[in-house]
Amino acid sequence: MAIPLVPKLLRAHLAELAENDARIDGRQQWEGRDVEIETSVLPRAEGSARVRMGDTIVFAGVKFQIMKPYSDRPNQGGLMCSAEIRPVAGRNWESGPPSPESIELGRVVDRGIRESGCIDVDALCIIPGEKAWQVILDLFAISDDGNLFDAFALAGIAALRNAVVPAERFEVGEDYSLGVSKTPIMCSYHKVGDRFVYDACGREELGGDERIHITLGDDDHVHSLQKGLKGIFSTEEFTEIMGRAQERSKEIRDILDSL
Amino acid sequence: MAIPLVPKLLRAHLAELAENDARIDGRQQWEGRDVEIETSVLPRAEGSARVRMGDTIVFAGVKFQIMKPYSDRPNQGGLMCSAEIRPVAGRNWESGPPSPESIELGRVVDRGIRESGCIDVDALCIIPGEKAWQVILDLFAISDDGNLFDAFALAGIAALRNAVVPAERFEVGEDYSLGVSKTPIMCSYHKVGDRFVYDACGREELGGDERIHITLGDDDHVHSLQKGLKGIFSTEEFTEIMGRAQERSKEIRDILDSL
Amino acid sequence: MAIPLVPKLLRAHLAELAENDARIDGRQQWEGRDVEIETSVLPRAEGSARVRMGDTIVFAGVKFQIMKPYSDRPNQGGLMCSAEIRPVAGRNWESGPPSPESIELGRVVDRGIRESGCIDVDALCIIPGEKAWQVILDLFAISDDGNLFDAFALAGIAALRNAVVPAERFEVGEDYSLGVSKTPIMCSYHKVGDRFVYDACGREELGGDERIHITLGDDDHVHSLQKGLKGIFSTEEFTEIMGRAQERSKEIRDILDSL
Amino acid sequence: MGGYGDVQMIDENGKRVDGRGPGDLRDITIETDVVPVADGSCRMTWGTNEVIVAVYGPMECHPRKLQRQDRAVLDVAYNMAPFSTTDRMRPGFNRRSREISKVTKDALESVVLLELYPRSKIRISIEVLSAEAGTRCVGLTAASVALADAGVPMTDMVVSVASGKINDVVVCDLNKEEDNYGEADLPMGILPNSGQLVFLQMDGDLSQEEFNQAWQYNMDAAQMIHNFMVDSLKGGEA
Amino acid sequence: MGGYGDVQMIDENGKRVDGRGPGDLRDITIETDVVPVADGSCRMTWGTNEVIVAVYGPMECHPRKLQRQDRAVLDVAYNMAPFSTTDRMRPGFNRRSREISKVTKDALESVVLLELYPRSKIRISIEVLSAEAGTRCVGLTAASVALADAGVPMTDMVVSVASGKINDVVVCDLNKEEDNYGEADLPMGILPNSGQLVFLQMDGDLSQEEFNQAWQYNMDAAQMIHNFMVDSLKGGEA
Amino acid sequence: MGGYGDVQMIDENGKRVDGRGPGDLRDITIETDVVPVADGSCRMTWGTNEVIVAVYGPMECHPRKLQRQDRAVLDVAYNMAPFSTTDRMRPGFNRRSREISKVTKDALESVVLLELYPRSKIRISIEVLSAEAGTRCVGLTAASVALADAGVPMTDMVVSVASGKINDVVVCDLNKEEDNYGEADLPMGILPNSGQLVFLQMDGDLSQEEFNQAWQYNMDAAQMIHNFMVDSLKGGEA
Repeated sequence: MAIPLVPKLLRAHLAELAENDARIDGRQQWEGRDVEIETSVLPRAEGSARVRMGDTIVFAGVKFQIMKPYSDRPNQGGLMCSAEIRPVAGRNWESGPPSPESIELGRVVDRGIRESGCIDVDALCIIPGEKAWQVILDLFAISDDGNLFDAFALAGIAALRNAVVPAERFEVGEDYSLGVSKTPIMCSYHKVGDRFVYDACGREELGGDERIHITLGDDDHVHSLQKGLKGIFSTEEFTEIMGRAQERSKEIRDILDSL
Repeated sequence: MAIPLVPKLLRAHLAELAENDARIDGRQQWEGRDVEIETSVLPRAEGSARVRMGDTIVFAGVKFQIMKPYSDRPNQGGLMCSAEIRPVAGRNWESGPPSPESIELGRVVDRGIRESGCIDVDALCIIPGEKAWQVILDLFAISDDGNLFDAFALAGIAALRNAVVPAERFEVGEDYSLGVSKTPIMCSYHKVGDRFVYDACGREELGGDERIHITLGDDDHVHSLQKGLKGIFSTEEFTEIMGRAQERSKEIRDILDSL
Repeated sequence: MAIPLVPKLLRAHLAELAENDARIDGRQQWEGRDVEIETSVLPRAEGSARVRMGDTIVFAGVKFQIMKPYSDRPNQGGLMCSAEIRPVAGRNWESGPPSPESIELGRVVDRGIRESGCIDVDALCIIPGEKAWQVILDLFAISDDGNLFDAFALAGIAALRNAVVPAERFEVGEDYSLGVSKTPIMCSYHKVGDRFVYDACGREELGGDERIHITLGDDDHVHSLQKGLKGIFSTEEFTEIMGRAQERSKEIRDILDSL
Repeated sequence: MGGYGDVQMIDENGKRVDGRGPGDLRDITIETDVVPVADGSCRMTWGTNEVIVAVYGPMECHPRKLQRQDRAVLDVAYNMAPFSTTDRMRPGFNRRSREISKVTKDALESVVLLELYPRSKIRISIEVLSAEAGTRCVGLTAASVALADAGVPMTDMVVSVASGKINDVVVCDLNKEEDNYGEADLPMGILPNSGQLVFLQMDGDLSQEEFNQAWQYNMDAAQMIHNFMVDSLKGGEA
Repeated sequence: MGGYGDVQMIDENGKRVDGRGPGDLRDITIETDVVPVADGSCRMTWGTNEVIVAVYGPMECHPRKLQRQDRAVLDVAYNMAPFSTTDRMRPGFNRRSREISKVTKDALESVVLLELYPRSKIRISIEVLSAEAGTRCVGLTAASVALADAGVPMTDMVVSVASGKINDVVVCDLNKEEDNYGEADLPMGILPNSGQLVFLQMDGDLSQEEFNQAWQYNMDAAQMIHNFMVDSLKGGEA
Repeated sequence: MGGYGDVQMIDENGKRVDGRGPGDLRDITIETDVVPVADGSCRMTWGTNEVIVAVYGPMECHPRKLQRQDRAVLDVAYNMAPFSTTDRMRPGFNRRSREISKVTKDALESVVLLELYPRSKIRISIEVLSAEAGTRCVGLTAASVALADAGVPMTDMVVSVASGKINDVVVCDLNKEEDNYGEADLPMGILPNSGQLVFLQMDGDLSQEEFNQAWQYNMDAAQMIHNFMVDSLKGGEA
């Protein structure tokens, strides 16, 4: 992503809005945009989801490959999570090797899903030491109007829950649903005009400072954290955010469960 | 290849010549440059050819490797065709990763040879499912004065016809000639001064518009087509070119057969 | 390494010093900087050394891997030598793919060690045709104040002499010292102010011309030579340098033997 | 082309495996404005192909060395998403995508009024989300719609479609199975108003007669597809 | 995190495998001026971690496109030397190093007075010579010391340390064995004078209660490490 | 060097496998003007080595950052064509080619009057079409001829040749078989008019005495090769 010349005017405007407890698109400080989730949207993927949060749109697709288990874990398959943000998704995303921003995005989403233990890697074993399933989760942005982190994380877990292991095509038995035992949800907060807001839109990201990403499990257990960008925050700020994330993650999980 | 600042003067000059049905090097519209073909010119290659068309000079070399056949085609070997245009060949060719121009060149020549079916990939099998020959055809430009496409295609088929399978060196039997059952010939046409000409020279390419490449087999069957560069053409223009290609490809094939 | 705009002033100053038979840091023409060698300095390496020559500081680390011997040399292991000069080592070293300078550095040091025959590759065989040790010598610069060549070569041979083959960790027997039968020493000479000097410092390299690297074995046998950079020298100049290298290499070898 | 006609794909009534006649197209839908942050966009489904195109610009052209003093340049990237194929496609550079990007760019530069925007760049991203056969045609056609949606002036839109040969029969618009076992593939990029061409490729084996038949199928299909395109830009979904 | 606590790593007296109590740090040494040609440098050992940091600049920023009109940029590279790990680490790009470089840069840019040096660059090279667990914390802490050694003005130094969980017990500063079998890892970058944060990561599984305990361990440890840092900059070795 | 003399390659009469005496060169031919579009070019065969060199320039130097205010730069690329070796050579970057390109550039920059062309670039492409042993010497020598053919002013031409050791005997100009089993290789780049050097490499094992003998062989051979070069530039083929 090219370094945009952050318009000072935008920063000033956002600061003024913050003083009046307002946001650039009319939302409240902790209010998220509408979330739409659709699954089974990609004919060639074994599991898929499309998530829309305002004007941010992403896809997630699950594919399976057969791998040889690592010699120190002969009974386990693998999970690989890869995020791509190609120029289709916005004016500032450029082609070429992955930018530090997109590498961070992919790794943070990956950790949230992986560390929740939602995929039982032992259940992916086909023949111990010989064959196991590798689950590949590809995250793909179509339109970036801010907060790709939460959109990717949500599309990712939705696609995994939607996935069917293609055992017949690989001639190792009958197809079955990939078991997904937990539902990690990421909530992201961005400091805009000197206070944190939830689910920043594109212009808030452009004129904002640091961001904090929290992934919580079903029982409010913390599975991953990441602070990104230049900026300083206090324990008190973090405590408030953590509380908000506990609330919001339950709401999102309910949307997912209601599909 | 760097984008040359196309001299408007050159374009104007070419347009004026075209109006008088003339070309910059004195040729007629459909007249090709003299073609020289020499074979067995590279001591380390198992088949080789050098083609000269005016000041365009290229080499083709054939090497063999032993490959494991693909699991869905256990009785077939493979053909790989690779074109390199290094800075030696002209002022505007630069080092670095292959340019879109050279990728297109390699792929178009490859398709013409491959699709003609001139190499019987079943005959390349040594032990079904275990060992087969991979034929590697390397095209290498020495001097680019226009129309590398036709020069590469011609050198390629000449080198294949010249090739001997090095079975002895690989200890899998006795050496034998690689069977080449067909002789695909590419003819390329470039729009210069608003009309197509055959076998454009370097200055015509520099001041020209789109080009069309046609590969025809022994029986005038079409094996590959490609339109390159910005430009619009009509069905009538194409029909005339196709007719010219039928004539010219026979002449070139005769030169090759007379070697 | 970016091309520095060589200050003409520095060149003029070095030339003036040379006329008075002086050097920028007060040394004599053939005088080297103090040499410090420490071994067993890297806890994760199987052999290691740190060399300091003035303000030039480098590390060498030896690691082992198990390789399959090449089919034409079933009874031999391998030696790989790799040099990295990362931006940590100086203002002018940049990140990115290896520069021509660092490639030359690695290859010249590698040749000196390899060609001396100091490592008996036959002794690295574990099971003929199946398993053998690959010795990997990594050279790593921390501070570049000139003459990385000699510092790398010295750290390299010191680390090899320090190395223990980790047979137990790889479950192929008991650990034992890697045998190093010879002690190749590199001596480098740089033309500064129209005369060669030994062990150039950073400023001498910056304002100097060509350099010559000589690796001599225990018995004054020549194992590798390299002339680097633009410049012309005579047989007489070379003969003098070779004589100096014979003297100096013995001194360095004595330091190493006294550890 | 993959095979040589040893799989029977046309029945005794001249019907193809999916029930189409030789000159019939697969189902096509076209939708615009599907990438909210882009200046123009199009989603096209064609059989089970699904392609999304976003257009950004005209905007400043950087790196500078790509800039042209007298006209805009198109920056076209065709890409297959990793989940778009049966076997996962590894992300990153490949020669096929580079070539398709180049011929698509060549075709579109033939119709966009580049002279109106000197020194600028128009970026066209073609993303294949689901691939069935003929994705380069779907991408080029959808790119035309997205350019029109972005308000970029063109002399005409490009309609792209491919005919081919299976079991020695020339047919229009090969589907995946036909493509796998087919004997030839002739994709063209046609200007529907003049019948002229800006894009042409072909590989396989076609006699001169078969070639003319395939050419004609493409010409006819282009007119039909053009109608869908115009409808979708008028606000309806095709 | 690697495992799930099936290896017993805390004894009946609450002692860890290396004899530490739950809140104890490993041994730390800090030395400055270890890269003679650099503008500032630091060597830090922490357990058997060894990290060297060199600072160059402020200097001209090139390539130009990275230059910022109103401030300096930090160019931070975290790298593991090939001999720093039990299995040799292949040199070159990897995603983990890129991410650590980025979060380290983000943390340091939060404290360096960048506005004092418009259009310039400060280069910070973090080289791990020996890795034991927690190298990103060692690198960030050592980088603070090296910046101070180079005389680069900062609002505060950053102290980085990680707590985690092993055998369901929250402990401070995981060593390598604990890291391999641990259940969570919470590295933080703390400004010791204000208690504020500039760096935060976490992965694994922590209840809210465990999380608060780990947070507190890090806060306390930061004060202790800060003392070592100040001492080393006063000329003594920590 | 590959082996240690266990293959007998010198017979009882001191003759080598190809019939040469210790100080004899392989057959050499030199031809100029072989790349019509280049400013200067040379084709050199030496044994079964075949090398083509093209020279372009002096011309504008880009990228700009390589430009030098007070002189021209040489852009030298040595490359082996994929069909130049018994086992096909994969195209693209490799460390050996990079190093040879660099030392060749260093040698040629020592003789070309670079100061005559400030801010410009002279591009020298060395393409090995067939490799037999000693290709770096053939490339450097042919580059000198191509530069002269292009009319680029030089203080002298560079003649490059290698001597070596086989079966403990010092011989001139190793062929492929001798190179495979030889014990040392000493390539030099010699200015024939002054006897000075601009290029020197060596690897293997040579006593001081053997070294002096190899040096002398090279010096003598350079004079002979120089005659061929001069003849070829006068219009005859060597």
